Amino acid sequence: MFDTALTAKDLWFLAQGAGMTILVTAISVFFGTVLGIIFGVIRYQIGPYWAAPLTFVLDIFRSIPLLIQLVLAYAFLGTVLRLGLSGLTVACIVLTLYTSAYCAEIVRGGIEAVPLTLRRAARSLGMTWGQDMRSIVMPLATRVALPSWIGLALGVMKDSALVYVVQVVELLKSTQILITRLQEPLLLLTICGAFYFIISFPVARFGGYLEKRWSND
Amino acid sequence: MIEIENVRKSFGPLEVLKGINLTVQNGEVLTVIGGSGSGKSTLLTCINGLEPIDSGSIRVDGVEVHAKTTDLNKLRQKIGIVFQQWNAFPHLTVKENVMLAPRKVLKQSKAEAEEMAVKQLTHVGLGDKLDVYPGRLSGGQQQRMAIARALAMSPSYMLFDEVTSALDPQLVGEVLDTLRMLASEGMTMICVTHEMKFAREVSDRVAFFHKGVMAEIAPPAELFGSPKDPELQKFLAATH
Amino acid sequence: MIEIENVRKSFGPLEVLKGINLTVQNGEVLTVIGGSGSGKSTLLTCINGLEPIDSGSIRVDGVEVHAKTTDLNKLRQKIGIVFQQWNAFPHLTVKENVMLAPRKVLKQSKAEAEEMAVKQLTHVGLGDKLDVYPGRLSGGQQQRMAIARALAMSPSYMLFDEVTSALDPQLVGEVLDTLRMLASEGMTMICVTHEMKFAREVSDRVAFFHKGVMAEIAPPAELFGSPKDPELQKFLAATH
Amino acid sequence: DKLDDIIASGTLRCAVVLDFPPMGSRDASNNPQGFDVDYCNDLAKALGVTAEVVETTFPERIPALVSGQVDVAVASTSDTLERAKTVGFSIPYYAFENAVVANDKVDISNWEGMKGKTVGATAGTYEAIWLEGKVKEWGEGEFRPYQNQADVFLALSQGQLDATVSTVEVAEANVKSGNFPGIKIVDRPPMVPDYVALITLREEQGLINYMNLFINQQVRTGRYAELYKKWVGEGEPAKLTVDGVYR
Amino acid sequence: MFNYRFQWGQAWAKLPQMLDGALVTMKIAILSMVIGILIAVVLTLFRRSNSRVLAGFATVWVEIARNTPALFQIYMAHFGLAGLGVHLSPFNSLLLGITFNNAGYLAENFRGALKAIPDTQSRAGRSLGMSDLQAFRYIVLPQMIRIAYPTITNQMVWAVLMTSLGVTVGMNSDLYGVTQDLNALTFRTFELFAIAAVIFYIIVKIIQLGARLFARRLFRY
Ligand SMILES: Nc1ncnc2c1ncn2[C@@H]1O[C@H](COP(=O)(O)OP(=O)(O)OP(=O)(O)O)[C@@H](O)[C@H]1O
Ligand SMILES: Nc1ncnc2c1ncn2[C@@H]1O[C@H](COP(=O)(O)OP(=O)(O)OP(=O)(O)O)[C@@H](O)[C@H]1O
Ligand SMILES: [Mg+2]
Ligand SMILES: [Mg+2]
Repeated sequence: MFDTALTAKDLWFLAQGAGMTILVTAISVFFGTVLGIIFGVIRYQIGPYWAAPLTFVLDIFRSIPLLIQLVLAYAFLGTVLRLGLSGLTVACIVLTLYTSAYCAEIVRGGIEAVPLTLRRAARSLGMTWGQDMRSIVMPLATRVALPSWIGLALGVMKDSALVYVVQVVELLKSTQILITRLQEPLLLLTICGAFYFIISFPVARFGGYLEKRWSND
Repeated sequence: MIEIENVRKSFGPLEVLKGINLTVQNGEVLTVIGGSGSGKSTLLTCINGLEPIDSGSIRVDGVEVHAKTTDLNKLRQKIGIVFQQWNAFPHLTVKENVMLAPRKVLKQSKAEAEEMAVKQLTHVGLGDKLDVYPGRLSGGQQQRMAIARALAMSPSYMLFDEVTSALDPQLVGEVLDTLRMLASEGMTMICVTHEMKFAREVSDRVAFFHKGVMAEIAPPAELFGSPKDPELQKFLAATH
Repeated sequence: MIEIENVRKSFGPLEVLKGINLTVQNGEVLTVIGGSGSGKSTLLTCINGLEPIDSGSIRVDGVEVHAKTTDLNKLRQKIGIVFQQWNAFPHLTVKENVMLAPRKVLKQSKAEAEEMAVKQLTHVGLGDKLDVYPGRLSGGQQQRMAIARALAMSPSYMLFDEVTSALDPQLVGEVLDTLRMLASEGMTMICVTHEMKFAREVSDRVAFFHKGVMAEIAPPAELFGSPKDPELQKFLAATH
Repeated sequence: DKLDDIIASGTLRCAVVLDFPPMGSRDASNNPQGFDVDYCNDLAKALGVTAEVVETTFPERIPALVSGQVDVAVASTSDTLERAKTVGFSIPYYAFENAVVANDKVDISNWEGMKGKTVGATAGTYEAIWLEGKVKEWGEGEFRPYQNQADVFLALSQGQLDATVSTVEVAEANVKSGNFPGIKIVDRPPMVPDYVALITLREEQGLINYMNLFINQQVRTGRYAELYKKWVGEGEPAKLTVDGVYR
Repeated sequence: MFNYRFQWGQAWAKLPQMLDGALVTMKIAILSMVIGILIAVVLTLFRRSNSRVLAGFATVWVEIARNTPALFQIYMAHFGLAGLGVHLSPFNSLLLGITFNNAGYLAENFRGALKAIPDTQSRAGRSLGMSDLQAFRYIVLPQMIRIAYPTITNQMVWAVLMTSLGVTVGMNSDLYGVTQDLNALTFRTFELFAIAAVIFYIIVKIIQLGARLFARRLFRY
C-alpha cells in the first residue's frame, strides 16, 4: 500500500496548499474577528431595533452557502464592477465577512453574559464607557466567547476548502490536482483529511478544555 | 452637600419617584428605609447619574448632576456607591479590584494605587486577602471589598444600597461594623437599609419612603419613637 | 418482608454501610434518623438495587435483590421510592408523569393507566392539577406527585428519603400528611426523615444510624424517651 | 482597449484548464504543460509579452474571464451561440472529435449502448451538454456532471459510471496512461466536431481580430501541426474550416 | 467600470427549474437530519456505554465529522467508498456525507445537553421499574432534545447549505447543481447565482420560522 508514485516534490506541493489554507484562514479569521467585535459591540450597544439593518446583512452571510457567496462575490466584483481582484483577495474578503457575521453573534453573547450590575459598579467608580469595556467587559466576555470563537476559527479553516471556486489552490484543491496526475485518490484524500484533522483536533480539544475550566469558576 | 429638589422619575408608565426633596449636609449620616419598590434604590442611582431623571434637580457640591454639561465620570469619583448585589470583578484579585479605578480613572501610578488599595483593604479588615480572587471570599468579605474599592477613589460621599440584604445573617454584622466605622470617621453617607437597629444607632436622620414619596424624615429617636405617618407606623409594626 | 443481613457497602475508600442487619415486616412503618452522611440514603438505594452492595444480602419478599439472576426492573415495581430532590419529569404533565411507568413498564392500556393516575393523584390531593406541567407546581406538590407516581405502580413497599428536607417550612406539612395517610392505610414504609415529631407519631419502630452503623433501633416511645446510645443522645439533644 | 492594455502591462494572462490532458495538465513538478499552455505562450510571444497561466476549472473559465482575472481563455471553449451572448469568440483554434469511453465490465459496443446507463461528463463542457441532452431525450438512464475531467475518469474506472463521452485526445491519453484501469474506447458518437475557440470579453473586437489572425498564422506556419504532434501524436490535426460557409 | 448589463429575464425564465432543485435540496436536508438525529442518539448512547469498542467507534465518528471539511467528507463518501467497492449515486453520496456530518455534530451537542439533565431523573425512572433504555427513551431523551433544540435548528440550516457541495460528486438536481448547469449553458453567473442565493435565504428563513413555531407546540412545559 506504500508503493506509491508520490514524490517529495508532491508532498511539498501539498504543503504549499496547506500553507494557502492556513494563510486564507489566518487573514480571514483575523480581520473577521476585528470586524465581528465591532459589529457585535454596535449591535449590543444600539439595541435590536436600530441594529436591525446590520443584523439583517450579517444574517445573510449565515443563510447562504459559502460556495454561492464566493461565486457571487467573484462574479459581482469582477464581472459587474470590473475590479481586477485576485481570487485570493476575493476569497479573503468573503471569508472575512463570513467570519465576522458569526463572530458578531459570539461577541454579543459574550457581552450579554457580563452581569449588568458589574458594569454599573464600574461606571459608578467614574470609569468611562471605554474603560468599562476594556477593563471589565472584555476580559469577562472573552471567557464566555473564546471557546465558541475557537470553534468558529476551526470552522473557517474547514470552510476555506471551498475557495477553490475562485481559483485559489488550497489544500483540498492541491490534493485534487495530485489525484488528477497520480490517480491515487484514497491515499491522497487520507493524507489531506489527516492534515485537517491534525490541525483541528488539538485546537478543538483545547477549546473544550478552556470551556470546562472556565465554566467551573 | 447633596441637594435634591422635586425629583420625579418614571419607568415607562410607572412613576417611581414622585417629587422628592431632600438635602444631605456634609458629615451627615442619612438612613433611608421603606418597603420594597418604594424607590429607594432608584433615588441613589439618580444621585450619581446612573439613571436619568424626568424633572427636578440634583446638585452635588453645587454641581447639577443631570445637566448636559456635567462630566458624570468626574462627578462619580466623589460619590462612592455600594450595591446590594456583590459586584466584585471576578477576573481581578481583591487588590486589583480596588486599584483598577484609581489607575484608570485617576491615572495614579501603580505604586500609588497599590498603597491606597492596601490601606483601604486593611481599613475594612481585608489586609490578609490582597491577592485572593473574589470567588474565594464570603459575601460579607466581598461587600467590604466593594466598600474599600469605593473608598479608594477618596469620595466625599458614600451611598449604600441595602449592602447587607443579600448576606447570610452571620455575615451582616461585619459589614455593618464597617459602615459604623465610616460614620464615626465623619463620612457623609446615605444608607438604604432594612436594619432598623443600625439605622437607630448610627443615623443623624432617617427618611421613610413609601410608593415614591418621602413620607417622613426625622432624627431616629423621633421617627422610631413617635412615627406620624400611618404607613410608617404600619411599616415599623411589621418589621419589629 | 424486607430482610437486610450484614450489608456492607463502600464508595472507594469510604465505608458507608458497615454491616447492617434489619428486618421490616409487612405493614410496618420504620423511620430512619441519623446525621448527615450516616448512610441512610445509601441503604434505601441498596434496597431497590440502584446501588450494588459489597457483601451481605437483601431480600425482598424472599427475592435476593443483588443476585445476578434477579430481574431488578421487575423487583423495583414493588418498591416505590421517593427522593429528597424533586424528580418530576419536566416534559410531561402531572398526569403523564404518573401514567408513564404503568404504561411502559406494566404495559397498561391508556385508559387503565389514566384511571389509576387520576385515582392516585386525587388521593394525594392533586386532583385539580392533572394537566399542569410540574414546573408550575410548588415543591410540596411536586413531592406529592412523586408519591402518586410511585403508588401508581401498586408497590408493596414505599421508601421515602427525606422527602421534606428540600421544602420550604410551610410546605412540609402537606407532604407529611400524605405520608401519615399512607401509614394509616397499612402501607409498609421506610422513611428517612429529620422530622422527629413525625417519626414519633407515625413509626412502629425508629432506627438511628451513625457513621454507617445502625446504632439503635426501638419503638419511638422507647428510642426518644430513653435513648441508650450516647451518639443518639447527642443527636437528639442537638435536634430539639 | 484590451489589446493595448496587454501590450502595455507586459503580461498576457491566460485561463487554462489543467486537468484536461493533453490540452492542459501538470508535469512531475506540478507545473502547467500541454497544448493550450504552449498555445498561450505562442500568443504571448506574438504580442511580445510574457505569459501567465491561470488554472481554472471548466465551469469557472468564463467567470474568470468576465471578472477580469484573465485576459483570454485558452481553454478548449466550445463556440456555442448561447455563450456568444456573454463572451467574444475567436475563430476555432482546435476541433475535437469525441469518443465514447466505457467501463470494461459494462456491455456497451456502440454509442447507443449508453441508453439507459449511468453516464457522465465534465460539467460545463460541450460533451456534457450533448450527453445530458441525449439522456433527457432517451428518457432513461442517469447523467452525472463532475467538476473535472479527472473525477469523471476516476468514477468511470471505479465503475460508478458506465460510460462517458470525452474528446478522443483525452480518451486516448487516459487509456494509454494506465492511470485508469478497466476502461476502453468503444465508439465515436454522432456529434458535430467540437470546434473550440479562444475567448475574451465580448466587446474587445481589437483583441479578437488579433487572435483570429494569430490562429491563422499558427496553421500557416506549421506551428499548429507541430504542437499537434508534440501533444496529441501522429496523424492529421483536425481541419479548422467548415465547408460551404464563411466564418 | 460599471458597464455590465444585467439580463435578469434570461435568468428568471429558469426559476421553475431552480425551484425543482430547491425541493431536492430540502429533501436531502430533511432526510439527512432525520437520519442524522437517530444516529446521533445512538452515538450518544454508545459514548455513554461501558463498552470501549462502542465508545471508541462513536468518538472516532464524532471527531472526524467535526475536524475535517464537509466537502472532504462528501468527496470521500463518493470516491473514497468507491475505492473500497461501494458505489453510491451522487444523491446518496451527498446524503451520506451530510448525514455523517450532522450525526457527528449533533452527537457532540447531545452530550452537552445530557450533562444538563440531572442524574436523578434517570434514577427516578429506574426506580419505577424502567429499564435503562426505557428511562433514556422516555425521560432523558425528550429533555435532551429540548435542550439541544436550538443546535438542531442550526444544524438543519447547515444541512441545507451543505447540499451546495453536492456538485463535487456529480450532483446536478439540487438547487446548486441546477444553477451550475444553467450557468454552463448561459454564463449569466451573477444573475443565476443571485437568484439561487435568494432561494437559499428563503429556505433558511422558513426553517428558522418553522422551528420556532414547532417549538411552541412541542415544548409547552
Ligand atoms: N430599570 C428599570 N426598569 C423598569 N422598572 C424599574 C427599573 N428599576 C426599577 N424599576 C421599578 O421601579 C420601582 C422602584 O424600584 P427600586 O429598586 O427603586 O425600589 P426599592 O425601594 O429599592 O426596592 P427594594 O427594597 O426591593 O430594593 C419598582 O417597582 C421596580 O420594579
Ligand atoms: N455515589 C457516591 N459516590 C461516592 N460517595 C458517595 C456516593 N453517594 C454517597 N456517598 C457518600 O456516602 C456517605 C453516605 O451518604 P448518604 O447519602 O447515604 O448519607 P445520608 O445519611 O443519606 O446523609 P444525608 O442526611 O446528608 O442525606 C456520604 O459521605 C456521601 O458523601
Ligand atoms: Mg432596592
Ligand atoms: Mg440522604
